[in-house]
Amino acid sequence: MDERLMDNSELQRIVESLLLASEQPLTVERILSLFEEDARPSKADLKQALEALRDSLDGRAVELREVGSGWRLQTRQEYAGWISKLWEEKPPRYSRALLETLALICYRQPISRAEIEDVRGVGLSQSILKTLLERNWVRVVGYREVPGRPALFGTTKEFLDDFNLRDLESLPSLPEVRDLDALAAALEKLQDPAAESGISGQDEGDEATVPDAETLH
Amino acid sequence: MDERLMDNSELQRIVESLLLASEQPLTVERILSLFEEDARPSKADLKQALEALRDSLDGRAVELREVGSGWRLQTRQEYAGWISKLWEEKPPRYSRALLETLALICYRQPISRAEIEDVRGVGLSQSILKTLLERNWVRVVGYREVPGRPALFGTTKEFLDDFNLRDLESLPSLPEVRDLDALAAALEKLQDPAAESGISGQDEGDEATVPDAETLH
Amino acid sequence: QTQVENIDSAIAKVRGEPLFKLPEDLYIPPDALEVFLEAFEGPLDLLLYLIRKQNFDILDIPVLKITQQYIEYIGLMREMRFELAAEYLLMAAMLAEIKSRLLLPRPAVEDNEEGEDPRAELVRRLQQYERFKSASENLDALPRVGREVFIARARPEQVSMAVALPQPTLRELIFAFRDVMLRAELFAHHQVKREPLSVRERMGRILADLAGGRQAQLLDLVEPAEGRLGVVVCFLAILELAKAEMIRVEQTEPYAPVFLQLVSGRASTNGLGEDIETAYSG
Repeated sequence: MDERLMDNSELQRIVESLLLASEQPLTVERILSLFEEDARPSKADLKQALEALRDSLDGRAVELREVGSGWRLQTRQEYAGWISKLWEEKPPRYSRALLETLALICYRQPISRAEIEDVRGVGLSQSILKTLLERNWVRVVGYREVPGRPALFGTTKEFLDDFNLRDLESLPSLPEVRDLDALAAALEKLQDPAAESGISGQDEGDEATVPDAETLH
Repeated sequence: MDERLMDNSELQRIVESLLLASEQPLTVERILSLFEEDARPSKADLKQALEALRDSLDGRAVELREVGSGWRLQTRQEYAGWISKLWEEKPPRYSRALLETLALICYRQPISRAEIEDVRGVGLSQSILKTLLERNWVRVVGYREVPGRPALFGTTKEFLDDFNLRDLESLPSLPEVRDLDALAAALEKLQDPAAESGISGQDEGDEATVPDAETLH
Repeated sequence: QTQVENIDSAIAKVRGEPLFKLPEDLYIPPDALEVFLEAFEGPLDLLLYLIRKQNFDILDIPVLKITQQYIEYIGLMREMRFELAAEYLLMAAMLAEIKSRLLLPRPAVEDNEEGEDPRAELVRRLQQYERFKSASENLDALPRVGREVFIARARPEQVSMAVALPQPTLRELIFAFRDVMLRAELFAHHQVKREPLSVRERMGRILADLAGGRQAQLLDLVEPAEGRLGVVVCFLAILELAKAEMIRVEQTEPYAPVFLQLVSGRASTNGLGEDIETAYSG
């Protein structure tokens, strides 16, 4: 990495790589913050690089757009149809950040945004919470009475349904999650509905077919 | 969406948008499957579009690359330093034990655990295999038909993807045995105990009598 | 940049001189021995290191000296009461055998020797090991996704068709949880006991019951149908909520009904919640 002031076409390429690698839009300030102070381009330089990048994308499938939370490279709307065909068969996956957030809300509910950020060690983007709330997997279950009255999140009935869980209790316990062997066994059991039916404890005959049911607890 | 056969630059843009929107690399077959039969370009057309796309990315921050499970667009290596500044988390560093195990699986597949242990001269910890399996770099490709039916390990497409490789052939070749001649000469010497002045084990300053030490390196 | 070089510097710090000098007089400062040992992947690795680093001279592998050094290392480790892996001792035995063969007069008829010459076997193993050791370094040097190479991503602003929403599997979810906990090193923390998730679920339900400023009596929240365990879970959930300052638990006088409500702006008087809070934080 060159620490001297770089020429504008190099700056343009750096910005392009950042925008394509980032899952979220980037603000001008964020981009500038990545540069060492003595090599930091001016705001005007960066704006110019962004403009040059936008122009250079003429005739390509991507375009540079400024949205609410910053600059974003997105595919042009006329190709959305192709992309939806792609996603139809194989829906896109949620980001790691979203999954971790959901998992923390699930295991640590009721939990505030600050607590999630604390455990994950990074800021939590508003869009992740929004997706989880919209999906109706997560809801606000209360507020903590500290300055700012932060909302506390918990999971919903719909979350249990969509993940095919009877209740939160049937999730692997913390010690099981820690121990890989135990986790594998617990997941195995969760995926096997026959094992589930043994839990009701009504019929001994059922339990006999699940010999290791006890060893899992 | 235009259902007629499109010209090649349009095909190139469609491919670009698909690659950018896809989570995984896309194979030629997968891309072709997204077209209605009567509007489907030929394989040759698609290959040509991919080539044109690759050429058009000259001098940009991204490149088109074929890896184990298909084609993908990725940022060029020289921008890695900038991009990693975006995330606080550093990419994981793997232990030598894990990398040596991976190298053995990679170059000697299918290989059993005992064979790995034999070459490395130490037992293989369960956690290393688990990490490799969890990371999906390695999988069980079969079992050896000997008592105990030991599992045989091989690498996956995901391993190729993650290591930026198209196939196993593009791996760096396995280093040759080093100093074959030197070792042979040393062995020769060993046949004659008198040549080994260190027998008594007391001789300091012996090293000084080896004048050609430097020339060998 | 290799680990061995890192060790060089680690030990140099202790002793104030480069490590490659150390094997010559075999002195390793006791506090550096552990660092030194951890750097090796096993006996082959240690042996290879001794051969490669000691004299910088491969032509003159002084098997006798190396053997002595190796065995003295082993001795040192045992003196220091390090738990020795069996592999190190096995190697020591192998070296001792080679050494004894060298020292003993050669048998007149060598052809009748049974089995492989242990020296040749050792050299073969060292060579093999070294090949894969450098192969692993080459592998590590390849550009890796997430380290040197990043996937370029862009999406359309909106997708017109009804696209199936992503549905992660439970497995993915739990592994994400595992990763984040491992990363935050929370598993090591004392709070990782067998924490009943039913309590956490119940906490959410109680909060919902108390939403909108409703007050409830302790007994209102207990569902008899849930049995004794259900009562315990409910009570634990209330304690947790009070501890986390999410609800206030009030009792005006001894034996009076216990009221619960969401914590609001006003200061709590005689709040049981505060007592619990101090009890927990103490």
